[in-house]
Amino acid sequence: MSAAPVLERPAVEPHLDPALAAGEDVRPTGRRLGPGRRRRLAWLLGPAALLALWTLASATGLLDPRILSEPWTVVATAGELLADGRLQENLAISAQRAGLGLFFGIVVGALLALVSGLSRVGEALIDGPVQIKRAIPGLALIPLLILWFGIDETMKVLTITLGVFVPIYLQTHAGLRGIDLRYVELAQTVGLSRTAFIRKVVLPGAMPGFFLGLRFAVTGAWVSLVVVEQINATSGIGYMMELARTYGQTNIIVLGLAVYGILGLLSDGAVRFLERKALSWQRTLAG
Amino acid sequence: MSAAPVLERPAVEPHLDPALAAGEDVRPTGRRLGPGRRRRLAWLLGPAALLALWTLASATGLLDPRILSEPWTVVATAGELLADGRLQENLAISAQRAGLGLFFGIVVGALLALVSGLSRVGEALIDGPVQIKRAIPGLALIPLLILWFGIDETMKVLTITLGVFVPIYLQTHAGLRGIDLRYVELAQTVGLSRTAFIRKVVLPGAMPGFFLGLRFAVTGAWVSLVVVEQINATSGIGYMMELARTYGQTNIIVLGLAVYGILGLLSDGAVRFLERKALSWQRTLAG
Amino acid sequence: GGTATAGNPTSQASFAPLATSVPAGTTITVGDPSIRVALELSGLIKDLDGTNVKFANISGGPQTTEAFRANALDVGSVADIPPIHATWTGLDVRIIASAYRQDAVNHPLYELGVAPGSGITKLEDLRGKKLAYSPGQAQGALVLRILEKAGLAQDDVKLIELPSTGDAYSSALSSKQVDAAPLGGVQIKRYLAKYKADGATTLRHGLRDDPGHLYSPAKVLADPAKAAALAKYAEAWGKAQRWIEDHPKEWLEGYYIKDQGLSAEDGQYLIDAAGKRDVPTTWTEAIERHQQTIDLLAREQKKPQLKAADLYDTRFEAIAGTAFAAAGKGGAA
Amino acid sequence: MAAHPGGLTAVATNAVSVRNLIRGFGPKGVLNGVDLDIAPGEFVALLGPSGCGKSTLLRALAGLDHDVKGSGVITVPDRVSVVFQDSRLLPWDSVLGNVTLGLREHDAESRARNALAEVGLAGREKSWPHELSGGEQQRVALARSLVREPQLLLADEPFGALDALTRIKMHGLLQDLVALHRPAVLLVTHDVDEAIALADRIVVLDHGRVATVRTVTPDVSTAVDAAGHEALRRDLLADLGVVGTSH
Amino acid sequence: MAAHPGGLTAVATNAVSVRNLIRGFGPKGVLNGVDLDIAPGEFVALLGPSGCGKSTLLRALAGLDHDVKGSGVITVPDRVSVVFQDSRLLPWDSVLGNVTLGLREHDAESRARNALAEVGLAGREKSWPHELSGGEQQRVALARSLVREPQLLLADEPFGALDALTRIKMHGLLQDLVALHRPAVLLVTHDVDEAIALADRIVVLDHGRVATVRTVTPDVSTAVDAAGHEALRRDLLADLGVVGTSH
Ligand SMILES: Nc1ncnc2c1ncn2[C@@H]1O[C@H](COP(=O)(O)OP(=O)(O)OP(=O)(O)O)[C@@H](O)[C@H]1O
Ligand SMILES: Nc1ncnc2c1ncn2[C@@H]1O[C@H](COP(=O)(O)OP(=O)(O)OP(=O)(O)O)[C@@H](O)[C@H]1O
Ligand SMILES: [Mg+2]
Ligand SMILES: [Mg+2]
Repeated sequence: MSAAPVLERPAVEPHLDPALAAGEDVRPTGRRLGPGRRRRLAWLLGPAALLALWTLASATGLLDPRILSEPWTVVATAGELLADGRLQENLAISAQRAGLGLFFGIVVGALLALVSGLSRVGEALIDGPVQIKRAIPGLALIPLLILWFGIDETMKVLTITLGVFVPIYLQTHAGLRGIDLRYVELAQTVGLSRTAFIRKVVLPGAMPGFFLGLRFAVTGAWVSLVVVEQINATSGIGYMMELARTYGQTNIIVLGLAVYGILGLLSDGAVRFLERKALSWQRTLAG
Repeated sequence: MSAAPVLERPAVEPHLDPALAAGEDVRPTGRRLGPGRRRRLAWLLGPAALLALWTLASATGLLDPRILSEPWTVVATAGELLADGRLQENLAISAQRAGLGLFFGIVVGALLALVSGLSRVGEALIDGPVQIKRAIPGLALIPLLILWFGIDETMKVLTITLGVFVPIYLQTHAGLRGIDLRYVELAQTVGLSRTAFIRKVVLPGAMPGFFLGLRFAVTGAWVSLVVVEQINATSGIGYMMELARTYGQTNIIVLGLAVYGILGLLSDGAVRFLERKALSWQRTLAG
Repeated sequence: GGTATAGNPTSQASFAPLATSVPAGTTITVGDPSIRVALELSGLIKDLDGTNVKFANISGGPQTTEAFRANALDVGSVADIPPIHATWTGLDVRIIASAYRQDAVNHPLYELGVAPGSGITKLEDLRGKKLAYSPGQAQGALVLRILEKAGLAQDDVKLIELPSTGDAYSSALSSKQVDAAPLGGVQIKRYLAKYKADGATTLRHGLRDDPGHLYSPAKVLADPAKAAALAKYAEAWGKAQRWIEDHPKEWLEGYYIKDQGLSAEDGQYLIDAAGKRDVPTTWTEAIERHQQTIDLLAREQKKPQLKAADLYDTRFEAIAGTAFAAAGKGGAA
Repeated sequence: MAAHPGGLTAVATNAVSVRNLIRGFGPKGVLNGVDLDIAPGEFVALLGPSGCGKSTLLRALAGLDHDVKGSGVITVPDRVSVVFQDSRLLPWDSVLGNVTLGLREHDAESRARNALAEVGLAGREKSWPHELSGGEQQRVALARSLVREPQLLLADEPFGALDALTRIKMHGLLQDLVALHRPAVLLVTHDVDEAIALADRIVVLDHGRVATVRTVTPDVSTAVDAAGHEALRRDLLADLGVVGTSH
Repeated sequence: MAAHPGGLTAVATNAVSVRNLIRGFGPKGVLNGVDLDIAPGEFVALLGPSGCGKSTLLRALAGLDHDVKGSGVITVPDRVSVVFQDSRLLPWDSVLGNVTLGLREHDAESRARNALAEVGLAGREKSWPHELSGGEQQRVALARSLVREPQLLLADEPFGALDALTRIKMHGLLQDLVALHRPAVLLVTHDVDEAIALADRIVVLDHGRVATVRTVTPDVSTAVDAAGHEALRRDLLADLGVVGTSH
C-alpha cells in the first residue's frame, strides 16, 4: 500500500475525509495503562447491578422482606406517595432546605478557604477551629445550635451549612495550596493584583479540589436532612422517614433510602458533569 | 559596594559563609502573592483564640455554665476522670476501635479506588454503589448492620470502616484520575508493567488525594464512635458521653467534646505531618 | 428535693395565682403535635382565639428539654420520665396537665418483645437473659420497673445498651441479639406480624406506663402572662382529649391517616390499644405513682432523690380534668 | 511487530514503516499522508517548522495517539524508547528513580548511575527533578533513554536546552549508543548542523507531508567534504524557508 | 526602584545593577559573587554552560528567590517582564487569556491578538495550552512578553524550541519591541549566533562568576565585519569550552 495521491489543498482535511477515514488504520498496539475512554451511561451499570441483586435476592426469598422490603413493594409505595402528593411535597421542601444550606455552605467554605489559604495569619486563625469543628460530632452540636438559633428554619439551614462548609473548605484549601508554585511566580512577574491573582490563578487552580468538595457537600446536604428534619419539622423526606421509623413502616423507610440513593447519584452526577465542563482544560488519566 | 575579593575555591561555599551571609542583602521587593513561609506552631493560634473566647465568655457570665460548662470545670472533670482512670480506659478502647476501623477503611477504600480508577469496568461497577452508599444516611444503615453483623465488636468496627472507606475511596480515586496524562504516556513508553505502573506512577500521583482522604477518615473514625458506642458498649468515649447525656452531666459532655476536638486536631496534625514528609517533592503554593 | 445541679428551684409558693384573662400580646410556643391536629379537626382551636399560640413540631423528652433550654418552647408533651431527667440536669420544670388511660394495665403503651426461641413466658423468666436497655429513654425506665416487678436485680439479667431508634429493637430481637426488649405502639403489631411465625411473642408487663404530661419550665410559669395563656391552653387540651375520645373516626381519618400517613388498619390498632382516656381533676394518686418511679430510678441509676410533688404546678391541677369532664357532659363542639 | 501490513515485502526489513499516515485535531489536519521507512540502525533526523506535526508523527510511532483521528499503517519494533519534547520527569521520584523507571535488569541502578555520570550529573542521583536546571532535566531524560536498549529511539528535540559544549558531549553519547546497539533513530531537531552531524538521512516535514529527503554521507557529515557540508546546510535551510543568511 | 544601594553613583543611571550576588541551594553554591550592570535600553546576552546559574540569576533579578540562601545588592526597575525557561502557560486559561494576563489597558485584548498574529498564532486564541506544539507554546510565552512594555525584559531561552525560520522571525519581533520601548534586556541563550545577532554585550557566566564580557558592535553583529563576526563567534565558543569545531 503506497501513498495514495492526495490533492495539494484538499477540500476536506484528510483526517475528516470519509473516504480516507475508512482507510486502513493500523496503529502500534502498545498496552494502554490508563483506564481508556469514558463510556456514556456506563455509570449506570453498578447501580443497575445492585438493583438486580436486590430484586433477585427478594424474588428468590434470599432476602427476607421483613428485613429489606422488596423493590416492587418500594415502587408501589412510591406510586402511592406520589399519587397522594406526599413524596413530591416532602422532596420539594427538603430540596429547598438542602439547597439553601448548600448555597451558604459553599460561600462560607470557599471564602474561609481563600482567606486561610492565602495568608498565614488567616490560616493560623481559621484552620485550627475548622479542624476542631469537623472533629466534633455533629449530633453533639445540635443542642448548642438550638440554643443560639432556635428551632426554626434558620437553625435547620444553619446546621446543613455547618455540615457542608467543611468539605468545601478543606478541599478548596487543599486545592489552592496544591497550585503549582510556577504559576504563582508567573502571576507575580506579570504584576497581577491580589484580586486578579485570585480570579486568574487561585480559583481556577483550586477548581478541581473545589469540585471534589462539592461532591461531598451535595450528598452531605441531603444526608443532614435526616438529622435536622427531626427537629420541629412537619415536612421533608427526613421527617417522612422519621415518622415511618416511629411507626415501623419499613416500606417507606426503604423508599426513603432509595430516594436518598437516587438523589445522591443524581447530585453527584450533576456535579461531575459540571466538573467535566469546567475542567475541560485538564489532560489527566480521567481522559 | 564593589565585588569583594573571593577565593577561587572557597573553603566554605559563599552562600554559607557566615562573613558573607551577614553581608548586605537587598532584593527586589515585589509583592509576594503566595501565603509566605510556614511558621511553626502558628496553627495553635486559632484553637488558643477559641479557648480564650470560651474562658472569657464563661468568666464574664456571658455563657451560661448550664449550657456550656466553664473551661476550668472541664479541666477539673478531666482531672477527676484521669485520676480514677476512666478517661484513659475509655480512650484506649475507643482508640482501638477507631484504629481498626480506620485500618480496614483505608485498605478497602484504596483498593476499590485503584480498581475503579484504573479500569472502566471497575468504575462502572464500583463507583455508582459507592456514591449510593455515601448518599444514604449512616444512621439508617445501623439496623441492617445489627441484623447482619450482630451487636458486638465486629459490627462496631465495620460501621467505622464503612464510614471511613468513603472519603479514602473518593479522594484516592479523584487523585489518581487527576494524574497528568503525560506521566501515563511516559509509563507506557518505558514499558512499565501494570504493577510497576501502579507503584511508580499511580500511587505516588494519587498520594496528595489519598492524604486528604485520610484527613477526612481519621476524624471520621473518631466521630463514628459516638454512634457505634451507643450500641452494646460499656466503654469508650462515645459511651462515656452517651451516659453523661443520659444523666445530664454537662461537664462530662463538654469534656468529651473537648477530647474530640483535641483528638481531631492531633490526628489531623499527624496526617498533615506525614503528608509534608511524603510529598516533599511538591513545589506548590503551600511552600 | 433539689439536686446538686438543680440550682435553686422556684418554690410553688413563689408562683402568683393564675390570672383569669390572658394579657394581649402574650405568645406561647407549644410542642404538642397531636393535640394541635385534634384542636384543628375539632374546631376547638377557636377557643384559643386571642391567645397567640405557636405550634412547634417538637415532642418527647430530649427534644423538648433542649428547646426549653433554648427558650424556644414554652410547653411540651411527654411521658413521665423526661420531667425527672430534666430536673436532674438542672432544668426546673413543672407538669401542668396529665392524661392517663382507663384500665391502664390492659392498655399499655409498651409490651415486652420476646425473641423467637428464647423461652420467656413470664417476667421471672428474664433472669439471666439479655435485655435491650436505653438508659435515657422511657423504655429504659420501664425495663428497670419490669425487673423490680419480677423481683430481679440489674445483675440478674444482662442489660444490653442499645438506643431504640427506628426498628433497632425489632431487628435486635429477630436476630436474637437480645432476648427481650420493650416495643411500643405499632412496633408491637409489626413485630408480631413479621416474626410470630418464627416463634416471636410479646409479653404484657402488667405495669402502668400510661402517663402523658404537659410540662413547662418553671421560668415560664413564673411569668403571669404566660401562665395565664398556658392555663387556657390546658383547658383546650382537656377538651381536645375528650374530642379524640368521642370522635375515633375523625381522629383516625384526620390524624393517623392524613397527618401521620398510617394505614387505616394501623391507626385503628393504635386507637383500640389506647382504650379510654382518663384526665383526672386531682393528681394525688398520680404523684404517688410518679414518686415510685423516681425512687426506683434514683436507686438504680444512682441519682439524687426528688419529691414528685415538686414536679407539679398545682395551680393547674383541676383545669384540664375539669374541661375534659365538662366537654364530655356537654358534648364537644 | 505490532502490525504487518500486507503486500509490502520491504516492510519486513525496515524497523519503521509508515504508510499514508493521516492525523488531525478537530477540524485541522496535521499529517496529510506521511510515508516513511527507517532501516534498522539507520539514523534519521526530522526537520520542519514549528507546529508542522513532528511531535504528532513521533507520538503516532510511539503508539500514544489512541484518541487522535486519522488513519494509516504503522509498523514499529517492540522496544521503542521515547525522549519527549518536555523532559517529562516524574516529579515524585528522584533523578535516579526517573532513570531506572521500568528497568527490570538487576544492574539497572549501577547502569543508571553510569548514564547519569556520562551526562554530567554524577552526585545528583538523589535530587528531585524540580531542583534541576532546565538543561539538567533534559540530560536526565537523555540518560533515561541511554540506559535502555531500544530497537527504535524516538527523540523529540533532546538537546534543545543545552549549551554548545554540553550539546557536543551529548551528541557523542548518543553516537556511542547508536554504535553499540544500532537502534533505528528518529531525531527531531531544529538545529540543521546537529542534523547533519548526527543523521544518515534528513527528512523535512512540511504541510503534513514529507517535503524533502536528503542523504548525508560520512564525508559531508564530518565536514571532510567542507563544500558538500556547506551546500547541504544551505539546502536544508532553504527547505526550511531560510534564505541568504550566513548562519 | 526596588532598592538603592549607597555609595555607587553609577547605579542611578543603570536599569539593572547587581553587586556581589551570592546564591546557593543547600550545601551547593551557585552564584559566587556576580556583578552586572545593564544600562536602560541595553541588550545583554547571557551565555554559560548548563547548570551554571543563569536561571538562578534571572530569578534573583525577577525577585522570585525569597527563600533562596544568599546575599548581594540588586537594583531593578519597577516593571520587569519575564519569559521563563519553560513556557509556563496557565493550563486553565486559553491562549488569549494567557497573553492578556495581568494587562489592565482596555485595548489589551486587541493588542494580544496582534501579538499572537505576529508570532504566527492567529486563529489559535481560543486553544488550550495543551493543544499547542512545544514551539507554539514558547511563542505564546513570547507574545505575552511582547504586549507588555517592561523597563526590563528577562528572557530565559525564549527561542529554544523554534526552527530556524521561525526563530529569525521572532528575533525580528524582539528587536522591534526593543527599538520601540527600549527596555533593558537580559537574554539567556545557548545559541552563540543568536547572542551575536541580538546583543549589545555578551556576558559569559562560569563557576558562579561573570567570566567574560564581550561587546558586540553593529558591524560585527550584522556580519558587515565578517571577520570580526567569525572571531567573536570563535572566542565565545572558546569561552564556553568548545574548541576547533567548524560550527
Ligand atoms: N491535542 C491537540 N489538540 C489540538 N491541536 C493539537 C493538539 N496537539 C497538537 N496540535 C496541533 O497540531 C499541530 C502539530 O503539532 P506538533 O506538536 O506535532 O508540532 P511540532 O512539529 O512538534 O511543532 P514544534 O516544533 O513546535 O514542537 C500544531 O499546530 C498543534 O497546535
Ligand atoms: N531549587 C533548587 N534546589 C537545589 N538545587 C537547585 C535548585 N534550583 C537550581 N538548582 C541548581 O542550581 C544550579 C543552577 O541552576 P540554574 O537553573 O540557574 O542553571 P542554568 O544556568 O539556568 O542551567 P540551564 O542552562 O540548564 O537552564 C544547577 O546545578 C541546579 O541543579
Ligand atoms: Mg514538537
Ligand atoms: Mg536555566
